[in-house]
Amino acid sequence: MAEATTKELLLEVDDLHVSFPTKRGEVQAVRGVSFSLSKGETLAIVGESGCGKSVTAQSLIRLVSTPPKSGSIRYKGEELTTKTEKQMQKLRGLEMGMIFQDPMTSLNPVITVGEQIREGLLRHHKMPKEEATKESIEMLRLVGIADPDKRMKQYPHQFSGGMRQRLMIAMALVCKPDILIADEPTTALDVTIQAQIIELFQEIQRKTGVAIIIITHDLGVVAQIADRICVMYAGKIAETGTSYEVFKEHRHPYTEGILKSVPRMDGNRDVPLIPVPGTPPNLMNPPVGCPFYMRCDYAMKVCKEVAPPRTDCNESHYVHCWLQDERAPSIQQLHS
Amino acid sequence: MEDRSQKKSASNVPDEWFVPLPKEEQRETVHHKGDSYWRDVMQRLFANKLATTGLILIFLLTIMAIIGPMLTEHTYRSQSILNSNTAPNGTYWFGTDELGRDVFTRVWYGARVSLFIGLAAALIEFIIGVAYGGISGYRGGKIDNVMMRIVDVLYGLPYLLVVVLLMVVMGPGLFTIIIALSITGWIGMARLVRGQVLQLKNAEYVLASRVLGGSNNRIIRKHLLPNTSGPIIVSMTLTVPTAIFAEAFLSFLGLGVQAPVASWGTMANDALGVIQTGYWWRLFFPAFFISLTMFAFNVFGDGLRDALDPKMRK
Amino acid sequence: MLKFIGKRFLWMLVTLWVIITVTFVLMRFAPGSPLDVDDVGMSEQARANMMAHYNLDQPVIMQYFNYLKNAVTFDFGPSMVTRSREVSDMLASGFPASLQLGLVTLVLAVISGIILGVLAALRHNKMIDYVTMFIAIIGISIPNFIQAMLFIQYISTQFDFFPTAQWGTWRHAILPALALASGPIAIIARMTRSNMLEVLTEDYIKTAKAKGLSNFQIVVKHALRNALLPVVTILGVLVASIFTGSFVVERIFAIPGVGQYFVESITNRDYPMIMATTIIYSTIFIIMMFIVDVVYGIIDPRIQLHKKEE
Amino acid sequence: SDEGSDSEEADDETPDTEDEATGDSEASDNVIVLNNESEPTSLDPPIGNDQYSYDVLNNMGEGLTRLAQDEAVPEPAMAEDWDVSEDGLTYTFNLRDGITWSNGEPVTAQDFEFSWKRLADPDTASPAAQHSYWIAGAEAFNSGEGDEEDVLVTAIDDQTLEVVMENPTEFFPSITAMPQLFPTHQETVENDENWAGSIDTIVSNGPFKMVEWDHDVRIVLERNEDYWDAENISLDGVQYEMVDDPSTAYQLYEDGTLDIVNMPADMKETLVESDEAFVAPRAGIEFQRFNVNEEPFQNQKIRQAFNYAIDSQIIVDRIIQGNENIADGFVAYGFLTPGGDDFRDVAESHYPYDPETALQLLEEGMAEEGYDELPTVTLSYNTSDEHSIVAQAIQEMLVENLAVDVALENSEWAVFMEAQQGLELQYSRSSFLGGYNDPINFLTNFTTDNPMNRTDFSNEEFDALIDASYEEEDADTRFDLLLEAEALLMEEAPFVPLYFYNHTFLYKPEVNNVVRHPVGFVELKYASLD
Amino acid sequence: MAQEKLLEVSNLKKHFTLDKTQVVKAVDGVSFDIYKGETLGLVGESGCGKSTTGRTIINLYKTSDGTIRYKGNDVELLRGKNRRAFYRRVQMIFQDPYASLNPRMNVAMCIAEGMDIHKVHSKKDRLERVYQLLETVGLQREHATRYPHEFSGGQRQRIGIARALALDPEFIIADEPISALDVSVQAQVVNLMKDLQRERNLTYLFIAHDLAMVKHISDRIGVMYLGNIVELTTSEKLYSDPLHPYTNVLLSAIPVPDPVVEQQRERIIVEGEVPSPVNPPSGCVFRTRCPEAMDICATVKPTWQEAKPGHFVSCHLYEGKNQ
Ligand SMILES: Nc1ncnc2c1ncn2[C@@H]1O[C@H](COP(=O)(O)OP(=O)(O)OP(=O)(O)O)[C@@H](O)[C@H]1O
Ligand SMILES: Nc1ncnc2c1ncn2[C@@H]1O[C@H](COP(=O)(O)OP(=O)(O)OP(=O)(O)O)[C@@H](O)[C@H]1O
Ligand SMILES: [Mg+2]
Ligand SMILES: [Mg+2]
Repeated sequence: MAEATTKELLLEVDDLHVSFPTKRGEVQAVRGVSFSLSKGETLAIVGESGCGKSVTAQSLIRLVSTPPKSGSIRYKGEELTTKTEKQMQKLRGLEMGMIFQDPMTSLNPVITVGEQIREGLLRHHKMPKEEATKESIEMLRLVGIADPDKRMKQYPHQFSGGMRQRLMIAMALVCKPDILIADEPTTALDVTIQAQIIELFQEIQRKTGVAIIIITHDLGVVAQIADRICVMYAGKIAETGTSYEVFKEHRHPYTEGILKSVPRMDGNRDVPLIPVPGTPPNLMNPPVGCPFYMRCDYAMKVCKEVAPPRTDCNESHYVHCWLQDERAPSIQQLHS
Repeated sequence: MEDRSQKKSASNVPDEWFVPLPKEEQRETVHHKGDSYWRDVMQRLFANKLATTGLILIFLLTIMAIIGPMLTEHTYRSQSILNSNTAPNGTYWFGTDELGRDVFTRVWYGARVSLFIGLAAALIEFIIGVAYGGISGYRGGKIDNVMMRIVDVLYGLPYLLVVVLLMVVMGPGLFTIIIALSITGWIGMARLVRGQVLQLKNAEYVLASRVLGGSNNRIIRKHLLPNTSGPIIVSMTLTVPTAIFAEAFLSFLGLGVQAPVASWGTMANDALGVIQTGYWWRLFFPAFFISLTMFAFNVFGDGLRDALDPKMRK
Repeated sequence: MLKFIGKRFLWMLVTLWVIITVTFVLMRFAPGSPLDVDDVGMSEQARANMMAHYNLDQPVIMQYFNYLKNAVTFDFGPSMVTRSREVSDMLASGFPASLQLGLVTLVLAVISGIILGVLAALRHNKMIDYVTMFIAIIGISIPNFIQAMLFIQYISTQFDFFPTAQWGTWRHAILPALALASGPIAIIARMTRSNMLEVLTEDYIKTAKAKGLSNFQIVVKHALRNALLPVVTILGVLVASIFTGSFVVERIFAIPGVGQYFVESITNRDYPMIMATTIIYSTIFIIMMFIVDVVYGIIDPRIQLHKKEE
Repeated sequence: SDEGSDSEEADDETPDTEDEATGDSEASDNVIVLNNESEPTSLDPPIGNDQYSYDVLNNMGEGLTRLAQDEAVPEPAMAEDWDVSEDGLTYTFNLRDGITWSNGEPVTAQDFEFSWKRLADPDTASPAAQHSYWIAGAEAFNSGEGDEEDVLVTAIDDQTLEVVMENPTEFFPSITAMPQLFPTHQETVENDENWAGSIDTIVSNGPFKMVEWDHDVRIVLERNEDYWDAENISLDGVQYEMVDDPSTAYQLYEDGTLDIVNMPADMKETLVESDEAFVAPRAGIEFQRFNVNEEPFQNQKIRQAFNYAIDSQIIVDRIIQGNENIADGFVAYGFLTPGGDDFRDVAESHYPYDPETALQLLEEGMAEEGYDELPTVTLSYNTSDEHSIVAQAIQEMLVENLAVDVALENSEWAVFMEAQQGLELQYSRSSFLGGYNDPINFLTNFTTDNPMNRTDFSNEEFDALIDASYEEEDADTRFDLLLEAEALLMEEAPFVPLYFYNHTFLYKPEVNNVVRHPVGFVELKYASLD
Repeated sequence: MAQEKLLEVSNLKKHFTLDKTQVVKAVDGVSFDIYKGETLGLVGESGCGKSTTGRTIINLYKTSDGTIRYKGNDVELLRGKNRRAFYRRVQMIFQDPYASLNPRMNVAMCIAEGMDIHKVHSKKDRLERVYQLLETVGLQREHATRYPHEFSGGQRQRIGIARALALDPEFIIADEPISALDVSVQAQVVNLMKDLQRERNLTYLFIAHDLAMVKHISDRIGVMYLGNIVELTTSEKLYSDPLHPYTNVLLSAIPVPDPVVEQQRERIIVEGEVPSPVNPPSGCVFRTRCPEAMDICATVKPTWQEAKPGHFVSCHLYEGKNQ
């Protein structure tokens, strides 16, 4: 896993800011996110719901209605934020595939799913229709849809939630992109199909070296697939590290919080789960300091006043937390 | 950038800030008065300059319809036949017609009839058409079939004949015109709304409302129609000028306002000959004000459409 | 589906029957008679003879059954106005012109209406949006007969390319079609625009973009289809009126279409002709409505009128 | 039925030939192109009965006589000459030699007998049947009371036709010039009821014969070489276009497609003075009827007051603008007395515009009726731009001169007509177009039971004068009776005459000798093109 | 658990016709009861008919066969007042949070809709209640005036939850109510649901994929496969002693949030294609992929039987073993 970082860099995101102007003020959805992605690597982004994961992901292929306020996105060394729409069209689908979070509304209700899957192929690979159809059917089979040739002719509303999600996956994978951005690709899938899909991702990754950005809440999935993990909170990155580092050596109280909230298979049903208390800050008017301070057990005065700087634990692991400052009172190690 | 400056500031932060924060300081509470949906829409509407222009124009046209005829010493019917067909000048601001009547006065007098008809028609179309189409589409099946066949019958009947009969039964007058316009005026809207409702009625949010126990009436009103507002608004804005001309057509059958009372439609119709004679002002002014009205309603309608659509950013 | 068509067909017959029955009643209640076409001094006796000739002196119920019989066999006999010609011949000879004109109009209206509407939506609140609105306003607030007269006066007299009036070559069709189409163009453009604006904000448009589709593909394949439903609805109504001709425009351009029969039959109280035109118009209209319903299902597979609700 | 299918085929072919036809007509220079406005109602003489039909038929067919080129007097046509019996009741027409139908068969006296009886036959249901009533027994036959045999028109032999009149009808020869009394080819008519509806079956006997009939588009006639007077016809043919809209027609005239066109109403003001204008009196009148039994028009003085209060001259000058003569009586210009003068010039002139007299009469009338205030008056008219403007102008005149604010009410033709016939209209616009060349045509309108009366006007003295005129054998006396009748009618004033019609056409400069008499239909036999 | 039966589903079938020849047997004869105050979890392969079951129960689809009784009343026959009362007491959380929110209603209107329909709160309380609900599901008051498209996936899901809770229902059909939520919020929501259950004796039909969560919340769990319930028992027994081979497959596929464990993990990989509900396999529907399939499975449909006390299964392996 360590070698992943030395590999060819595909994508570099630097200090990305995205906001949505609304009537009552600006929703600062993404507030300075930086990360990078190499060929063949899998980056998982986890975090509180509403913390800006989807917005970050969609900004990468410039599909957010408002363009990034600042920051840069470099793909294979080229700046994406300044590219023309035409140039982006060449990239989308072919080089960067996207799986959207909401499968029902993201599928066109009036076009057969077969057509929706194969049109990417037709567009980018200019292959004959029959061939594209064949490949699409194959793709559907790979994502575990029964009777794929018949299903090709059906419409999205005739599919179950999980199946629609798989359609989205098939759609993104069919063009064999270099980067796959998967926004909660398995939330609606049962564990067997989920395992199958993850298997599929990994296999494709082995074959084509696709880099994957996966956004998910299922830490099990993260553990299974991710090389590195970004933990986001309120539009910012709280902690980044390899999968092992984040699960086992995390430094940020929020990371600890989410790991603790996962129910255990062997747990007692009568013991309540342990969520992170409180609610995330209002992104319209985010706190100047650490956004997590309100819910943090270890919050200090400084957390409220000043945003925590980045602290590098090693070259792959960094945290934004004042607890890393030497002046902070040393607290019990977060992870046992 | 920010990161680096923070890094710098990290060394600047006073040491005494590294103390645990008392719990109660952590919660910050923001209170927010939730405003109503309609206030929202209004705000968005008035933020749109063009739409506001439209609204102001409609207002001005209405005002002029009321006071316009009083601004000159001429009345809408006073003739000065020796001054017939004079071009616009100091006494006759918009010129005179073939009987030497003042076009300015007549245009504003006509505005009363035409604006009233236009608005009334749009309103009727809205009330009957939307309700009928909404019910038909939402209830579907047999009810839809029967309701639509009724519409087919109404549309299939020779309208002229219906109107002639209506004229005989009711006699001429504004009210008769309104009735005549109501017979079929709403049908286009009904079909439009029905189509949209058919498309939307199985949307998840409609199901969600059903699960909440929402009555059909409520579902149509609160869920289906708001999501059909685009076509509804467009259709209504187009109805206004259509009705203005329909009135002129009905006048032809003797249904309309009786001469010498003018309406924009009849003035334009009466002035057709000027295309050859060159007395342009007789056609131009009524046509111009019909267009202006249409413009006002359209920009207003567009603005309203945008304001009603929360996804429309601006 | 077949069953659906069959059922609709039966309904069509019922609808038609209701229409012609009501029309019959209307016809008989409407004052005036087909015999007063012109204010020629006709003797009482001549009038009575004509009544007898057209069976108008029979009991109304007999007339009604006669009328139904004619309707079923589509044999209306000669017109009561153009007395030496069969109604069916008159309509048959006028129909080609109206049909041609109607087709040109329809194509013109649909294509330019949709294109304008799409452009306006894509450039929402930009120049082209306003230009489209301007065109629409002109199209709607200047009625087609005024446009027609203006065309004759200012275009065909200026450009020899356009014949002044009358019918024959395809060039004869351009100006009348333009006059006829401008209203529908306006309606279609406005409707398309409004719906496109809505559809363009949908998530699946984002999906389509994410696939790297060109703007054209996105608009034509993904957006337009979803936006087209109201346009199709309107077209259903438009087609019927366009194909049965527009009285005024045909008249102004001296086009030998059927539009005149639809209007004059009524002002003349030409009973056989009223019946025939009513049947033709309502048949076309009913069929159009049926087609529209079928097209709904094609455009949006979630609309399944032919299936029982689930 | 064989023929029926033939005609269908022919119909199918018409669109193919359309383009060529257009080309043809432009190529041939010696064809006059005029606007017939509309498809003829029927080219079957007893059926057509309107201008659209008879303007065509008049040049395709021919009666026993034809109106002369210069004056509206009958000239021998199918008949070479005729004799009148002493009592003026029996006419014997001698047909020309060698007159033929367009199918080559000879035109015979039997054809006339057949046609005239057909005109009277109730089964024909001719709207023009009354034009047969001059013939003894025709009216009875038409009303189902008499038999066909009792209609006293008889073909003595192939070339001799004898007609017995109901009354001495001194103007009967000019009646026979009317298209209603044109002969028809018996066999053709008997074969196919709709023979006149298609070029394949139509048979004619006039100066021109039909070569093309594109329904609702045009009718093309060409010179009938077999016509007895063919050598005097200069035109190669006649083409009738059917362009309904007057301003379109005018544009077609401007661009050279049409040689003759009606002046569009809106442009008369300037066109009337142009070199191309053809303006001539037409036997017709625009007037307004009172319902003489409805308040307040039961009062003669009030009716007269209205007559004085309306300034027809200004209506003609500023609105109608076709140089029309204002109507100072009911009988139009164009009818000649036996002395050769115009009836109108001989007759009295009534009701000059005189607001003071008008007001005075109104007051007297109101006093007679005991009115403090005049009951509301509604002026009805059938919808048309011109009628509307005239009505509005009159409305203002009445306000100004009589302080009477009449209401206006327009309605569609059929509705209007039924109401007027049903005497439901208190005060309504009206018109009358003369059909044949005698003042009696106008004056009978107001006899007690005439369907054209529509005023409820009934005056025994007037009726007696009209009856007497019918029976009068002496032409001069008869005209005196008519003059007296008109004077009486005008005094009674069941209507307000406004103005007499004019023909107002534009003729291209190269058009010569297109004849339009005050009565009758366009005559192209004498026409030529430079 | 000898409690009042709240819901009885017997032999429920729901078939969708695609065209003349093809019928999707989305739900093909399932029977189960739900007792008052319990949580019945429903798990199963994606597309096996869980949502359809839920939607049919709440009468969004007409049944193709079978009956659904709520408190003894046939749900499909409810009319008028009873129907309204039913929808006041029974709520549904939709699987697709975005699609189930009217794009033209702001959040306050969405959440308050039920209250408006049943007129349970005055105008003023209504807004207060909305705020309260928003905070309950971890959103903020300020969100009340925003529109659905302005939210993240998880936030939308919470709006849906708040809407279902607004009427204080007694029975909630929760169709994957927490799938789009982050684990912390999941924990909050699940705790909330359990608290509510304890306080108000709520009943849930809980459809989900996260087996750990299902186990945590459910009293009993039903396992569905291709339109059928193949196993039904208490959550403890299901996890400690799964009977049906499909259940075993399912359990073995649960990922563990620990990269180290995941590295060495072995799973039962099921072979074969997922069969289609248009023409499901004969006999036992799972047999095409079952590691323990026998000959009989291809011909005879296994019966629904109580293999052990309170443990129902439909599998030939246990056929006749309970006697
Ligand atoms: N169009 C918009 N207008 C205003 N605010 C928006 C809009 N879209 C997103 N937001 C806000 O931006 C923030 C980030 O949203 P985003 O969708 O990226 O969250 P997320 O991390 O993907 O959450 P989840 O896991 O729930 O999907 C949220 O607080 C959301 O409310
Ligand atoms: N309207 C419909 N028309 C046709 N088939 C349908 C329809 N709705 C659902 N189906 C089919 O029914 C089956 C069951 O669907 P359902 O939505 O109940 O699955 P599910 O168990 O909820 O799956 P998931 O976990 O993926 O949401 C699927 O095969 C689906 O394709
Ligand atoms: Mg998201
Ligand atoms: Mg589901």
